[in-house]
Amino acid sequence: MVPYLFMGFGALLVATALMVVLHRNPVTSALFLVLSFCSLAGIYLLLQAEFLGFVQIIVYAGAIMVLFLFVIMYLNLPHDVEHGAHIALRRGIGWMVGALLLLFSLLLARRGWSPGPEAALLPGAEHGNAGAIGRALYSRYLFPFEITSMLLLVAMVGAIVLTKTRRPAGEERP
Amino acid sequence: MTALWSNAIFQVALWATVKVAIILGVLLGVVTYLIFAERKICGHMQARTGPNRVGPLGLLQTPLDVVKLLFKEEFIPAQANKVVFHIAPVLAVFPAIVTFSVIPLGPPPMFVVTDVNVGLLVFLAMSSLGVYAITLAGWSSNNKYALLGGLRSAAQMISYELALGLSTIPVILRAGTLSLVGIVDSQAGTYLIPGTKLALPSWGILHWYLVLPFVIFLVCSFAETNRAPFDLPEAEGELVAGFHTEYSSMKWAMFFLGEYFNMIVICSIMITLFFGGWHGPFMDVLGPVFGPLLGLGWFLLKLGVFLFFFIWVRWTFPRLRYDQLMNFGWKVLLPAAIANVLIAAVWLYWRANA
Amino acid sequence: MIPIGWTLTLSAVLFCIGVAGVLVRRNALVIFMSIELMLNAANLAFVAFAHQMRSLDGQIFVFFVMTVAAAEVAVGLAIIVNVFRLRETVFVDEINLLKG
Amino acid sequence: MRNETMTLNMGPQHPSTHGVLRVALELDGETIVRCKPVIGYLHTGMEKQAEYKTYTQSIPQTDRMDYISPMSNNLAFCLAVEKLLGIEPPARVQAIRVLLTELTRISSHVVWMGTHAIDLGALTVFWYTFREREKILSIYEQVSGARMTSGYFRVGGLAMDIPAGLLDRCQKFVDEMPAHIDEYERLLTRNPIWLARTKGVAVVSAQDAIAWGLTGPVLRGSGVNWDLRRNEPYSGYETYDFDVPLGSRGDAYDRYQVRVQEMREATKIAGQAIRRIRELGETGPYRVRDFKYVLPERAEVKTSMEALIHHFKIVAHGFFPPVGEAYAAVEAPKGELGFYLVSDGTARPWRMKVRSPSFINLQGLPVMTEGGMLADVIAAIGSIDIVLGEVDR
Repeated sequence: MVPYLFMGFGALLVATALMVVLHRNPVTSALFLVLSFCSLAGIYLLLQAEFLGFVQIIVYAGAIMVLFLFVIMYLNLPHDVEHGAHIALRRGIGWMVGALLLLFSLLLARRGWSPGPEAALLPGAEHGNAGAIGRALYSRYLFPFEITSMLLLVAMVGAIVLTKTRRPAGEERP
Repeated sequence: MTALWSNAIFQVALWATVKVAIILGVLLGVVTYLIFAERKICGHMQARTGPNRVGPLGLLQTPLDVVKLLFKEEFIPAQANKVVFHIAPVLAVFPAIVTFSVIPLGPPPMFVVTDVNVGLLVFLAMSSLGVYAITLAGWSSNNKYALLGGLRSAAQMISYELALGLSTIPVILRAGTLSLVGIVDSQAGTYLIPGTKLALPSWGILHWYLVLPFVIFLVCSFAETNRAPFDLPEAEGELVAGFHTEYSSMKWAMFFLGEYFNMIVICSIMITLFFGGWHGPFMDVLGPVFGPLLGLGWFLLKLGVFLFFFIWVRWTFPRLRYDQLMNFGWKVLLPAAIANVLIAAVWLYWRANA
Repeated sequence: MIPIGWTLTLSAVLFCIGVAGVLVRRNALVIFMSIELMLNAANLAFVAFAHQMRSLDGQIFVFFVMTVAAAEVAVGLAIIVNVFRLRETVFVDEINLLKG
Repeated sequence: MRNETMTLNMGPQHPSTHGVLRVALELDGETIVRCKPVIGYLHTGMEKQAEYKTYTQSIPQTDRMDYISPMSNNLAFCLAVEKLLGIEPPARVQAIRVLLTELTRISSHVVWMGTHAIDLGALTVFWYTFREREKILSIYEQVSGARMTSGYFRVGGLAMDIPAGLLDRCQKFVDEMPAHIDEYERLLTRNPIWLARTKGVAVVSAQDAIAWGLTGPVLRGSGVNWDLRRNEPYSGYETYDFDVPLGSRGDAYDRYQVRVQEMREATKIAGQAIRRIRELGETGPYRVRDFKYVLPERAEVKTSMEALIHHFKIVAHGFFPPVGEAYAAVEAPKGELGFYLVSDGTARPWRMKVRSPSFINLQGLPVMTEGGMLADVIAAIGSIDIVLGEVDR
């Protein structure tokens, strides 16, 4: 059952990821990206990472991609119009680089991997791994965790400063 | 053949399918009559009677409205993005229905489709997907009113989701689990008010540090379901019909259905988190068969009360303005929710160690 | 049980699609989305290894990557919006001057 | 920098423009940069048509201008013609006119209140206010036979005497109305969302209001103490006891308050008018006895040869006012409603010009909305209280 589901999600993931790159309308690209994130969440579920699976949907599909869509709609972008020799050349090079990279990584993947130290179960699997992740985050990874909160704060301030339209002094938003 | 029947996975899948089918069927019926109830209640609030012509007491009004909508002509704007235009109404209904799979409608295992150990996250994930329906509907219609409605809703739902998510954290802290079944279990039984002999049901709302989260959750749930006083995405006074201006026939009805599905879902979650879910008195008296049924009954009763409250509010309040709505969400609800998380965490820690 | 080779292969394919997207597309927003694809490919590998090693550390890394991605998207989109206001385009070929 | 404004056409088909008003808006996000009302979608040419009708024939036309308050329109027109003719109707007629126009004021204000509340999302007020409007429409029906387009006033008096039992009915309404106004106020006046939506919204200063010629509750909401009923009394208003409610900040909420208080004052005036009519007789003279301009009564036509001739002449040709011009204005529910008539001595006016309050008040819309939010346009249009029939005439 699980391998079939994995194959299904994997095929969906690859297909939608390809559509993200291939489709000319940025809104459609973004929608396919949402779909691919959702199938990725499915794969996380199969890999016993329920917490990450749903956080993936909440963060990526619920927040990041909505932001993307918001920006695309706000800018009201036209379709990509792609023509001209140098674009064709670059596109060819792009696909070739991608294909070479794929070949290389597949060769690496064929080498077979040692399974690593065996444990019967993922820690905390019986109660769901949210608790286990939380404990790890607040103990071993506390410092990085706090750093990311700083990062988010900086990003938030940065985004606001960047997009704030300058108004003449003294004029306030009604 | 017998091997298939005794296969554990197959049995789980079979039962899940049966439950899903029952819930879907019941839900559609409930929504139909929820619309009827809304029209009746608002009628009586407005010094009139509401639908009373079709069928006895007007009971056939909404089913026949559905039939009418099915047969109405569908209009698709020429410049619309056809594919997205078709997908958006589906997205309006789908997340709400998915959420139902994790809500404990009665005592498990009978009345729960599946007990996911991150059930609350499922709800949050699905409610965050709900934004797409409205945003995409607004964008794909190629209509300025619809676009404004879509953009408004994207901003509104993202903003209020933060406070919504934060307001559930004290509940999680108290229950110690993300599973909705677990959260309901943590509200079983009664507790004595310290210093008195008065016993109260151990419902979330009856703990002082969960009152503010409940209020925040309630306010945010109005925003999440896009109902008055937060119905800005479809504010008919300003944006004609907002994001569904260009929709007609059954596609329009899907948005309508979605709104009511969402209303039922969010009320169910509210009951689950703060009002003890299916817990209620007299359940242990009735024995193993009728007890759980009574639990379902309690759940439905609470649901009815909340749905009535939603309808009541809608027909009473004016609509907020967009900037006021955003200010309220970011400058009032969000800080209050954060402060409350801290207070609840400190209190629970202190009580656990005291 | 899913063999780790499958997951890693999937991750590699996803990453390469992302790379190709960055190289092929001219729309800065789509390039951004392709970068997200690559990040997610890395995430998938992390989760796969966490599953294989029976350890949560990989999942925690994914958590951090998501945070970084969120921060990156917020700032990145703000920059794109600013560039668009200035140049009325988001095509990277046309944004090749340092001068605004 | 790129010009990031977006043009939004609000109307002419839009639920909140109270008819077929079109507002061309230039938006920066949701902030209004420029607001331009575009009118003319309901143009009926009433002013021009009046040149081809006898004076009496124009009365039904005036009903259709501000169709929410027909009696006030009739009164303004009749006053203008009476001024032209130099006649004044008897005191009893004036009291009846005052009673009916004050009821009209209430009717207009309840319609305004219901629709304004609907625009701002409070859907229920509408049903309560229309309950009372219904009662007033029934009173119209009782006096004139029509509910909306009453056409009850005539030059020199009324079309017919008030029917028996009308005064009791009006008295009952006047007695009940204050409680109903309390009921509306309970839904809105202290509602925080209503305050947020109307306080400080669509502000127009007293100077601006005067400069743009705004009248009625819009002017008084800005704190300018001007009411034609008191400043230039007509129909004996100087003998009634009433207050003129005033606002101070000139925002939508002040205009709301002014109208609510005006409803209470109108109820008061209507009560006084009923008492006065009772004193002057529940039946009695309802027209000027001047057969040159006003139809004689039916009974007289059947007994007096002279009356029959006058009746025939007025019905066949209309009456012939002296050469000259006259302007008469009333304080209609929406503001100063004036009729300017020029007579060349024939049975038809040479020119008729209407100074309609909705049209003039609509000019204030850009002042009120520019710099505000999109949603404030709705609040502004609602708080001006326009009727497109009157804007376009």
